[in-house]
Amino acid sequence: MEHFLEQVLNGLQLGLMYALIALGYTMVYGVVQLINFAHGDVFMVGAFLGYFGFAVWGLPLPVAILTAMVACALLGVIIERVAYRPLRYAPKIAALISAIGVSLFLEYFSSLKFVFGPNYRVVPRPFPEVQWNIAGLSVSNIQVIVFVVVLFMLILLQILIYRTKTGMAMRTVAVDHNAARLMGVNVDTTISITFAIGSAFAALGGVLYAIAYPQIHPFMGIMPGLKAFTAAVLGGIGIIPGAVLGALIMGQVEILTSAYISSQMRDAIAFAILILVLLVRPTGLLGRTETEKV
Amino acid sequence: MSKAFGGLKAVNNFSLRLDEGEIVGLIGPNGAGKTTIFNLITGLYKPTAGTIHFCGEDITGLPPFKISQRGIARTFQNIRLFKGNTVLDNVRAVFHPRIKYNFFDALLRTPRYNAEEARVTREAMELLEALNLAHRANEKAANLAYGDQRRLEIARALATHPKLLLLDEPAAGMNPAEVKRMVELVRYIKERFKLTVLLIEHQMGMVMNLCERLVVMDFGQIIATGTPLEIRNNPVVLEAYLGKGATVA
Amino acid sequence: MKLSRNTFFFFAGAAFSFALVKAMQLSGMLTPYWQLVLDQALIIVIGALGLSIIYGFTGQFSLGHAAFYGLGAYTAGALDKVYGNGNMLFFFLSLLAGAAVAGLVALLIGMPILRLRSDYLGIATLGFGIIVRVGMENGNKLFPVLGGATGMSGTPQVADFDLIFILTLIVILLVRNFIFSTYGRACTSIREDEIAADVMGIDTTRYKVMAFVLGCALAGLAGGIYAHRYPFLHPASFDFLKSFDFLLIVVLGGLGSMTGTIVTAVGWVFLLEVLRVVLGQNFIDWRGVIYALILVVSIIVRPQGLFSGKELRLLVPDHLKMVTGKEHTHAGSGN
Amino acid sequence: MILEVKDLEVYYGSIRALQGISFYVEKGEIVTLIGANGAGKSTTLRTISGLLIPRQGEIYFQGKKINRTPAHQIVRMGISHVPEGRQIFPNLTVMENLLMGAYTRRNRAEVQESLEEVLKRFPRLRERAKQLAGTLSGGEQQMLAMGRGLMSKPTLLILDEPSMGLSPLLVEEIFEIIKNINQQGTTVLLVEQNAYMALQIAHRAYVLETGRIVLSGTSAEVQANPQIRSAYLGEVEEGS
Amino acid sequence: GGQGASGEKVIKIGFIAPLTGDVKTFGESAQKGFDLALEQAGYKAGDFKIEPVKADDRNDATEAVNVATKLITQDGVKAIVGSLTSLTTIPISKFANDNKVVLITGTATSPKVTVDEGKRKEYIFRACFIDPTQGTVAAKFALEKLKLKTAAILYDQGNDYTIGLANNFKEAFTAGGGQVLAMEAYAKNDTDFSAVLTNIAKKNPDILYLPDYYQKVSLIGQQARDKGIKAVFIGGDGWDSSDLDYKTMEGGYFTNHYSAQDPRPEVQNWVKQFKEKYGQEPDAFATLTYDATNLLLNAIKTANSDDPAKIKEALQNTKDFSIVSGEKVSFDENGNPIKPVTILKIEGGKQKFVTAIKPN
Ligand SMILES: Nc1ncnc2c1ncn2[C@@H]1O[C@H](COP(=O)(O)OP(=O)(O)OP(=O)(O)O)[C@@H](O)[C@H]1O
Ligand SMILES: Nc1ncnc2c1ncn2[C@@H]1O[C@H](COP(=O)(O)OP(=O)(O)OP(=O)(O)O)[C@@H](O)[C@H]1O
Ligand SMILES: CC(C)C[C@H](N)C(=O)O
Ligand SMILES: [Mg+2]
Ligand SMILES: [Mg+2]
Repeated sequence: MEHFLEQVLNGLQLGLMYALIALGYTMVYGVVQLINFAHGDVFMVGAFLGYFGFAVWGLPLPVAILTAMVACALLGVIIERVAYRPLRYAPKIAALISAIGVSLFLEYFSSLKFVFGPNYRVVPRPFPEVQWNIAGLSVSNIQVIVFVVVLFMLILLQILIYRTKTGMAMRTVAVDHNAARLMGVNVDTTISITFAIGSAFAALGGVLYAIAYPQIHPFMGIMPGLKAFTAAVLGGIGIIPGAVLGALIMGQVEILTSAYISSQMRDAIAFAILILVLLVRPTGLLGRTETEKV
Repeated sequence: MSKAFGGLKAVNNFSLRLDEGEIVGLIGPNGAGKTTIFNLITGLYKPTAGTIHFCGEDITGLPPFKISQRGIARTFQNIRLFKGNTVLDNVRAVFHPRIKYNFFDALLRTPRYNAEEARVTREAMELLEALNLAHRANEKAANLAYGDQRRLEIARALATHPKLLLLDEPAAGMNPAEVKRMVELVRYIKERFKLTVLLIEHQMGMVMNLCERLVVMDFGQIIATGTPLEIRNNPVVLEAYLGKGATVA
Repeated sequence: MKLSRNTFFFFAGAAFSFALVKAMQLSGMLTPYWQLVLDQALIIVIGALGLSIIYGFTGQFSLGHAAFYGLGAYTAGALDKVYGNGNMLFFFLSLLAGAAVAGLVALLIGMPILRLRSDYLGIATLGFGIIVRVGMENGNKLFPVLGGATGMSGTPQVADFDLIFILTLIVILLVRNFIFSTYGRACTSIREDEIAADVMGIDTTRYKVMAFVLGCALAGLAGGIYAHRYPFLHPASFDFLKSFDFLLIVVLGGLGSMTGTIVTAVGWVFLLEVLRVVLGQNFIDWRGVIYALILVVSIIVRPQGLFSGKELRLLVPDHLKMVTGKEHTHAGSGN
Repeated sequence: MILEVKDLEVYYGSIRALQGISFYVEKGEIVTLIGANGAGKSTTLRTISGLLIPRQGEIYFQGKKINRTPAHQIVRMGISHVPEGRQIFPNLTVMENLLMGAYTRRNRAEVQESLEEVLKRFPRLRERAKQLAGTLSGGEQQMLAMGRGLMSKPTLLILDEPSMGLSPLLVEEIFEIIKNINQQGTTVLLVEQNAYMALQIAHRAYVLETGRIVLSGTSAEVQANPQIRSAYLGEVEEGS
Repeated sequence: GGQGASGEKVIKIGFIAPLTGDVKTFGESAQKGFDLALEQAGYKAGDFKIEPVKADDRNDATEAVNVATKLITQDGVKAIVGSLTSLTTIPISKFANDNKVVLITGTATSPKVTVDEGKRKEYIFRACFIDPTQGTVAAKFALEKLKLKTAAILYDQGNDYTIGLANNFKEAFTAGGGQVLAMEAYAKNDTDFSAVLTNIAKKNPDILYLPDYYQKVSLIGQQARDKGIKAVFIGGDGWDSSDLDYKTMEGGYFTNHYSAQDPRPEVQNWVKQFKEKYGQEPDAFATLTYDATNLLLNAIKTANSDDPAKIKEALQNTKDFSIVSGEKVSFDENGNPIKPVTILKIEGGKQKFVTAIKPN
């Protein structure tokens, strides 16, 4: 039983990691309805910048994280400006293709020798791992940190979106750019802010991920990015709490599958569950089932 | 027949009988449930209670395409054309259930395919001519002017060979002169294609001119039926729908 | 049956291209390497036409196309490896089996999931692709010939240019005939407005599934040929990144255009190889960067794709001349 | 003159939707643009509010040239555009929709005041304040759109087909409200298919045909024009 | 045979290695060995001038086949040195063999490199021992020298090298009286091993056998320690890299081909030459690739032909050829040389020579 709980804890950690990425993913989707495939790669850039910050340049960890977040926010804004804005009123699929292009660009550009280089790097622990024994369960300080960060981000995003003017602007931009303009909303700025926040979160996620799974390389964003997006879809894409819920479920499914069935099956079962959930709830667990009004 | 969305009873105990060859108007305030009636008849929504019979057959719960194949066609309140396709293909597409070649004829281009394609194209063009759209046959439907789009929707509906045609606010957003032309068009196609017509419209100019019988709904229920004249003087209808001024236009 | 004028020109064009390639082969201009690239381009054409039917013409967003390509490759490859030994009859039988397995799986998975819409469908198909990849990685536990996660080799390499060319030609003709028939029109009307199509008498579920099965069977066929032209099958060759490749070919070519799909598929395969050669060993690191930039720039320059909705006249049947130049745009496009 | 439009030309891609139109609106007026489907009425309004950029021509609002000013700044200058088809935000509550109308205003107290005014004018909206706007009926949505438009306390209110798709009863109500708003000092530029009603409340009118102004004058003059009577008003029916 | 500009005969030799990606240090080392061997031979073998053509496989199986295809069909190489890992070498060896191009790998240790489903790939050779030897030696060493009795094994299901080692280790370990408590596979891209490691931690084995490349074992090792696993880590030649996480792997043992600390004069001479050129000690992969290249050059010289069929014959008939990593070698019928296994320990952040074991 205790053993089982420990596995659940493992699943929680993985799920929280996914949540970290999924939150930014889902927020951007909610506002621009774009599957921003480059999100996972911004996450990778964040991980690298964080690593350089604390492991190479010797910055204190919080400063390193902050630097990575600011840099990635900027990166996100630039990506939107260069690769998505020209396609804003083109068919949706065009922006998606552009996102795939940006994703590949970030991966291969980072792989160049004078950028991050093509190689895997081992990330040294910026602080020692500490295990606490709580009621027979071992809980690590990393797990606690990730938990607190996700909770904080979740609350922050909810407040931002539902309690601030910027959030209201985001919600109107999500529905109709012209109607939002007619209210006096600067659509470009609002979208830039969305990308900045989403990308900064991705960077934060990247650094934490690199600390928890201490190895980074230019292609490290692909799978976690995909899983995180899947988690967001599972929970109901565009819905902030949905992303966290979906991510937690994904984490549990993967870990429990690895622990009790076979680790080779983890992806298969995770995605099988996604498909089953969608068949029952075509817009995800918390998604509004909108029958089209005819 | 009834239909509820969650707690909202959009249609409540609605009963209506249409005789062959009639033109009946369905009017009522916004949100009364008129469009919902169309959606129920065409199978887009399943009734919470009640049944729908067409030509003596129970069609309740059939999927939309089967209902269409039995002879009910409609237009939509918010135009729903196959926008990216040509005007001609908008019409030809709905010939589909009545095409007499099979999949392998299509893949192998048999003579049967050729003959049938030629027939469908010819018939579609005839329809477009009848609705004065033939000269735009190769245009993308999205490029048509609003009024042309409304007429194309009607042409497409006619191409399904319907016995009953449901028109949902065909004159919305038209000025009185355009409304008049629409009235004439509906009369013409009704005669030519031997249709029964059920019409939703807020433009009293159209309804009063065209319909032999009016059904007035409010809150999902029928509140009055009768000839245009009777309805115009019905105090309940005046109160709920037409307003005191009750001008035409 | 009488050949229509355009069909005639189509064959004339095909014969000319064939002769051209043959001449280049004989003169030695076409090294075995570029021959392989060309063959792979044709194989990709077949697979991409499959996705073109599914997404370009029917509007069903699939991010799992490579899985069906892989199913076809593994099925055909394994069958021929075990039973075939280079026998031509077995080659064709194994191709058919590959297409059939891909189509059958598409039928089983398509019936439930094609109810989903746009991005949700995309993610579900992507997920299915990953499930298939896991299946390939563990397939050797049931059938050791499949090689599992370490890959499989040993399929007789009997597909040569002549065969591949003829197969591609047949596929193009059949797809054309499908698109320009009432079935094709049913599909495009579903793409444009599913609800309207349904209300107008088209059995939308049936044709969505039909398009999906057909498209996936073509992917399976392409995979089967691939297995006979490329000596090594590996699950990683069929994962979702490969599905993206098919997607971007179909989109960059222009949705609803066979011409666009064909041209882009060939161009895309050659682009990647030309980059490899042009950059040489010293700049090979830039290949991915340049490729990504080309991708982003082309979609920004032509967001509607190369041939959006337009076809080369050769592909349009004579008696439908009046529909030439028709334009399709993708349903649900715009914001 | 509160608004002046000079030689406006607007294109959609290569389609010339407006072929050089000029008109003006005086402070305190109701001016209506009428014309057939596709004449370019909505295009004109979209250009004024900054959603479209004209290729040629000028627009002056209170003496300031605004033809290249972005839409979100034009709102701040005092123009409020209630678009065709309402375009309320279905995923926001009625109250949030109204507050969005005051997005550009900083003074909370004043916003609160406007909100009270709007809710007084549309009591139905007060009842529905917490409901998601997407679930309102057509008439309620139109009221919400107008209420939202008023929340920015505009000097000029632009209305695009406010009566479209509404029942006769509601149509009357809406026109009543427009008259009322105007009487309380807001200038109104109104586009309508329902030419009858529009001409009845407007001071002046312009008639648009395929991107050109073909007629202008006081409402009475326009209404009296025999061509207009047959082309836009249809033949008048008896028994009305 | 190609003709050089000056009219002398040219033979093109391919070199395939993971120069980037997850095991790039392997490729970088190997390239140094390859270059040095050619340089020392004056880019000549017999009457032939050697023209090298290099390619990077990123340690990706399909990419390896792509570049091999290009080398063989476009560049027309007659022989290939490479690749490094079994992961990539197995698929290209099949392809090279089918196309009758000689391939010799310095380091790919899986038996499947030279033998495919019981059939010898005649054109394929290697300069290293094979995994059954390596795995068995590791198991015996653990049982007999370290006196450890229980083990857990983690391996990559997509790599015949790690699969083979895992199985060989398990077989020998159980045969020798040890007990394998857990044996789990993972996929190449996995990064989270918490579930499996939690399970293993409960079983508390003496040994955690990690027969993968340095990146993966560093990652797994770290997470294993996080989960409180105290077992001794043991692995194979895949550990040999400057990029191994020495801190985490401290106290671990791994089997390897060679140690620069080996006092044999051939070795010390080689170490000196290598240091002179590159300013660092050669690791096993530089050495083995150097050896493989020399074996190939010798065969070309002996055959004095650029016909791969003749080169292959010459290679197979190599007798008592002296290479750095093993005294006088010859190939067995499967193209494998018979060589000793070295055992190294990670101690104080460095590799330390423990012993060399001759297989029987
Ligand atoms: N899919 C749906 N989901 C939820 N509510 C719905 C749905 N369709 C219709 N309704 C509700 O049912 C009621 C009746 O709607 P309906 O569209 O039938 O009205 P109508 O009479 O056609 O009005 P109008 O004249 O404005 O078109 C409305 O309150 C509407 O909001
Ligand atoms: N987004 C667009 N893209 C291309 N053409 C457009 C677009 N919007 C309008 N048009 C064209 O511009 C012309 C004017 O359209 P506009 O919407 O201004 O007409 P309108 O007078 O408002 O008509 P309605 O009464 O239908 O609202 C029409 O020919 C229309 O087809
Ligand atoms: C470079 C070496 C670590 C490769 C390893 N011996 C293998 O066969 O995969
Ligand atoms: Mg309605
Ligand atoms: Mg308009």
